[in-house]
Amino acid sequence: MATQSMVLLTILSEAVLEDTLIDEITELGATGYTITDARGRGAHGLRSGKWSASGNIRIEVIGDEDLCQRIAQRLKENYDRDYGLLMFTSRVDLLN
Amino acid sequence: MATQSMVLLTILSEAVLEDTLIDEITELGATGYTITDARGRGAHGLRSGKWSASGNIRIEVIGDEDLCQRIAQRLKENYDRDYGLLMFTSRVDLLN
Amino acid sequence: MATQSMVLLTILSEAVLEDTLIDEITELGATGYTITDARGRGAHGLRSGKWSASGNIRIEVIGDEDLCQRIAQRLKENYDRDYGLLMFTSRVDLLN
Amino acid sequence: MSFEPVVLFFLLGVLAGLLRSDLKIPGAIYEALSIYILLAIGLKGGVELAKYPLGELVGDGIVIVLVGALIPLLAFPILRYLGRMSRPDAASIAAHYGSVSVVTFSVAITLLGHEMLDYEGYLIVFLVLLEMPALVIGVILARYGRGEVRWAKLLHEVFFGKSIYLLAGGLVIGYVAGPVGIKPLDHLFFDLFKGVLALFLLEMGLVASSRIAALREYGAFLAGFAVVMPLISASLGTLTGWFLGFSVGGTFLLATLFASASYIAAPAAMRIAVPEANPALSIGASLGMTFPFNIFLGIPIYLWMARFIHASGG
Amino acid sequence: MSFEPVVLFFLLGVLAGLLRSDLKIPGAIYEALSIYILLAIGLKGGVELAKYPLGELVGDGIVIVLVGALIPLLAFPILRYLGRMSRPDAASIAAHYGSVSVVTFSVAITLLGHEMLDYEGYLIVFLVLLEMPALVIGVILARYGRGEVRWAKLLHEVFFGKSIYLLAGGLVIGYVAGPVGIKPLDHLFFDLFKGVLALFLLEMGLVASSRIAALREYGAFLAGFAVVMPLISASLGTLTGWFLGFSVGGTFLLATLFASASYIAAPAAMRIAVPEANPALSIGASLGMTFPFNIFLGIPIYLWMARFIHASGG
Amino acid sequence: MSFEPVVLFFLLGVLAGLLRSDLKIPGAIYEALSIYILLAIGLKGGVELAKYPLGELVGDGIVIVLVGALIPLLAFPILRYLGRMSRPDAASIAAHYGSVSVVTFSVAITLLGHEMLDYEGYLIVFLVLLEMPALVIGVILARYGRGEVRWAKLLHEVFFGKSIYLLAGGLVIGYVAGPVGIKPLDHLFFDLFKGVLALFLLEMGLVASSRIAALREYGAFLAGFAVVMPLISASLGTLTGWFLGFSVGGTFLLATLFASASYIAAPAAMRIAVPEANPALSIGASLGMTFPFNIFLGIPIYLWMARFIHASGG
Ligand SMILES: Nc1ncnc2c1ncn2[C@@H]1O[C@H](COP(=O)(O)O)[C@@H](O)[C@H]1O
Ligand SMILES: Nc1ncnc2c1ncn2[C@@H]1O[C@H](COP(=O)(O)O)[C@@H](O)[C@H]1O
Ligand SMILES: Nc1ncnc2c1ncn2[C@@H]1O[C@H](COP(=O)(O)O)[C@@H](O)[C@H]1O
Ligand code: NA
Ligand code: NA
Ligand code: NA
Repeated sequence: MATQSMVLLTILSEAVLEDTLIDEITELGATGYTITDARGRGAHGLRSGKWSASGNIRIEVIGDEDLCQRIAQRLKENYDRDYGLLMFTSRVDLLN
Repeated sequence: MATQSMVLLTILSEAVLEDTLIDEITELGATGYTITDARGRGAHGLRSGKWSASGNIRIEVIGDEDLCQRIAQRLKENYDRDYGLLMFTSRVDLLN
Repeated sequence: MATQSMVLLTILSEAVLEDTLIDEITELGATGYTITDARGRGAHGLRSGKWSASGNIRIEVIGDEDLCQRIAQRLKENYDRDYGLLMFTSRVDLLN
Repeated sequence: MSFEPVVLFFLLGVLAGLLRSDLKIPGAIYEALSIYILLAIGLKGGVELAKYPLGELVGDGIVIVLVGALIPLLAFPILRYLGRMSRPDAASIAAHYGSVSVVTFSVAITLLGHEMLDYEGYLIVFLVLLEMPALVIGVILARYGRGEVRWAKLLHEVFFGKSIYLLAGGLVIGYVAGPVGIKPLDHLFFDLFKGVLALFLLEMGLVASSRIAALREYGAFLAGFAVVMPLISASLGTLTGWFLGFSVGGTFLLATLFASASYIAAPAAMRIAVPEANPALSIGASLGMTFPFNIFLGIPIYLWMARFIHASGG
Repeated sequence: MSFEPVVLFFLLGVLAGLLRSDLKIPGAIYEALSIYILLAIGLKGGVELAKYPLGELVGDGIVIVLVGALIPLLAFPILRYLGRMSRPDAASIAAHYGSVSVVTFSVAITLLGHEMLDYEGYLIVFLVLLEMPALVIGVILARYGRGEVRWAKLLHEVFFGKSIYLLAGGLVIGYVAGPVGIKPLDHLFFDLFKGVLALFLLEMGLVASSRIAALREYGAFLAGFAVVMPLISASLGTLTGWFLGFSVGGTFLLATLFASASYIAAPAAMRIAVPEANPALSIGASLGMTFPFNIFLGIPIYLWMARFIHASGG
Repeated sequence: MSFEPVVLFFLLGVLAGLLRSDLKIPGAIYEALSIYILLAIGLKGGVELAKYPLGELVGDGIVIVLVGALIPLLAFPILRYLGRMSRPDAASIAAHYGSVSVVTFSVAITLLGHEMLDYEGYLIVFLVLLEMPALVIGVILARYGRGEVRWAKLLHEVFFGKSIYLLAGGLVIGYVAGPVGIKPLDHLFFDLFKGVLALFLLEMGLVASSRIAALREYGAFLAGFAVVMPLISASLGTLTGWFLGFSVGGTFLLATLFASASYIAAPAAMRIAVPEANPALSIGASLGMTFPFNIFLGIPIYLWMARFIHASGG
């Protein structure tokens, strides 16, 4: 089966930023994204998801190395200081 | 700690296919699977999850290379043309 | 962009253990974690998430090799026998 | 004018979507509201049905189902040949317009309460009975002469898909329990009905606002179809109701039933049975256009039609 | 016959599960329904309790709790020696049958309304009081002579687990606010109660249908136990109620309480305190078998028992 | 004493949090409850508003909004210079205290029902009108002289953020439909209001219990501010109400409005417009301290203040 090596960028951030982050990601050229609701704890404290404003989201973007770097760069500049944000990449093999 | 190298297959598809996909996966011999609810955008447009029929699911299956290939092959043949579907694999170390 | 190679530990277990597992993870020194609600099937049978007691959770912890090993070790000892539990790690590049 | 305040909630939802408000109704609530509405309508229908001798309804029922089955057969050639749509798309949209919308029907019943008009209560049964032939015809139209049909899956989806299942289940429970047995459930299922319908319309407005855009992409033909088709179907319904000797209220309800297009049961069934049809087209037309057209303009028109035929046809 | 229409919703749910309908009640709604039912029952109990001099109830209370504690002690040897089950499994199942089911109790109260029978309102308190000893006895039976017990965790789970917490919280609020203070909450918590119970039973049916399969795997013994044990417990309850001079309604309620098995509070507590017990067994028996048995057959039988003992024992 | 049983549900929630009960109200239910409360209050306000000639209210309205705008301007220097807080934090907290809390207001209205006191129904409009200036002033205070403001985003958030949007939408629908048109929705939106408020307070208690801890970290100053500031604002409100010739009920409501601090609309708007402010501070103060203070102590005090000024000022 033909596979294609791609980069998976995972973004953990605040639910209140959902629309904003999606706009950025789309503007930078992602062909798609997947979002799941999450909760958690990090340097910005507990985000319990108990009420609307306190939830996290988990965004996944599959793209090439360059796209993922550009997205991470942009989000880091604009949101890392003031918002809960964690981003990491890994290599995956796209199957379709 | 003894670890075992395995393949993690991640499947992103439409919520309406949940039962169908699980039947396929089980039939092909997966010993387990994990599902989370998701939303997103891809070639088949926005899947906002705003209402029941418009949600996505994210299925994870851990297995050997061969199992994951067979599952991906089958889903690609049967669902890739008509449904939103994205599949990718990565290597993971199983810890228990 | 400066990246840092880290380990991502993913834990799949029963929702009823959420508080207990978080206490263990925090005690062992994790600086953060992310939780999403899940459902699935494994050696302990179907966990449909249909009602409160039958759901799963998916916990992600990013840390160094050592931390992830210690967490996996502890959870394996305390919960693997009696509870649904699956743990695996993979390498990721932290971007911020 | 026949104005129903609950439809303002639909507008509120549409505006929220267009203005990009962060108002969201969680998926779980959407599910709960629709379960409630389906059960409540079913129970109401069952209680009404218990008032009539079942045998006497069979004749009327056959007529209504047969005329109803004309709708997808009429819609298909329009879509396929006038609209130059692909066969699966034309068939799937035809099935949506042959099916019915529980919420449109509920708004119509609410209006009858408002206008203090009686109606033949057992008409609720046709929410269940009209669904099935429309979906089956849609699949036959899509598949005729090409490839196998997943009949087992389709029929399972038609009968045990949650919409039909809850409606039919409510009908049976309402019928068995009767007005007295249902009484303690009245507070939840009947008194609150209109309020819950308002909330559901708010949600529908949110969803529809995102569908209007989808519709725009597919041009004027589909938008025109989504307005003209209900008028044709309603005319059929008005004539049928009048022919069967229904009251003004009953004639109006039957016209509304025929004119309404499904956006809950049909999309789920078509996605399984005719997956190569583009769901954005059918849902865009039925939810983005026909549904608002019906609740704002169609319903008053159909009421006028029913009154007109009874006044002149007498 | 003592037939209660709400139980039809349970059947509707079971059928949906068996027929693989895509009907699903979202987890969030399930949580909300159970929070509502626990609070509503608690509030009702508190209001009732306020009508009695607390002191006079202490004697009856001690008798009821002591007799109630016999149930798990009776169930354990049956399961362990007759059923040849492992010690943890036998102990965990015994705890489930010593505990009580709020929903079974609610169906019983609903039936009393139907039959226009009075009852001792403070009996609701035993929904809270019978839970604790049963769970503690279950843990002791599982651990006796082997390994340490996570007492702190268990007791925390027993008292602050959401079921007991909401029931007890409702009791206190109902008691403090009294009938007048609670009045503005009546619309939500009392008028809608039966309707919400119907929805909850629909959900229970869905869940139970998946549990029946689990039960099948473990053979006839457990299924038999799940029917016979409630009859034994109900007999104990009938005798106790009669001995304490309760009304027919009160005797019946006590029998139902004893006969019911927990499937919300006990599973959560046992999963923490006796994790090596297989939850499929205890939930399969209590929810897949005893719960439907109770609401369809048990409850009419227990009512007959209460009437019989009052008629003959007079 | 002016005691309202619904506040006991808040206590029940706080205790559940402090005792680490596993009681959780799912996020979807929290969203649904707040959508309900915002719509219900808006509808009620709209129906009330329809009773008054709009023109005559403009004068009063301007006075109230102007005095209301003083609150953040007063709070800011206290926080910045007395409390030595950073400029963004001081500005964000000031905006929260200039804004209002729908739930606090609802508890106050509930109490007026309890005490059978009339009030100027159109005051509900100020739930909408006081929000906007407070948030805008907050942003100006944060940004004055430094960096650009995301005005477009802020204003969008203020007007189309779901709280204001639903309140304002409800107002318009209530106004257009009038008391008669709204009647069929009364069962859901008015009869159940207090019960739903009780459930919402339970949830608020759960959330607040986790916020109290956050507050503790930031020391006594903020805790003191969270108690003293509402008293100052309430005094302003009492004087304003009395000056405008309001009834005792109306004066009390205005005082409560001024004294309440936002924890739904303001946090969302400030997170977007002044992201460098620490949300734990503002939410900790407004939800962890001011909200419970208001519903337990503040509201009785403000009622006493309104009665006192009317008795002595006559
Ligand atoms: N070490 C970690 N492992 C997994 N998830 C994390 C970790 N640190 C932070 N997160 C997630 O990222 C979100 C934002 O992180 P932070 O900016 O550190 O508050 C948190 O709420 C968590 O959901
Ligand atoms: N580039 C991408 N990155 C992440 N998720 C994607 C991407 N493309 C598609 N998806 C997900 O896969 C689903 C189906 O994709 P598609 O078949 O392209 O519509 C979408 O709804 C998304 O949830
Ligand atoms: N092969 C697998 N692939 C993906 N998820 C799995 C797999 N096996 C188990 N799981 C998940 O881990 C949970 C606990 O597994 P177990 O202890 O095997 O019952 C299950 O409920 C699934 O969510
Ligand atoms: Na139709
Ligand atoms: Na029992
Ligand atoms: Na204020």
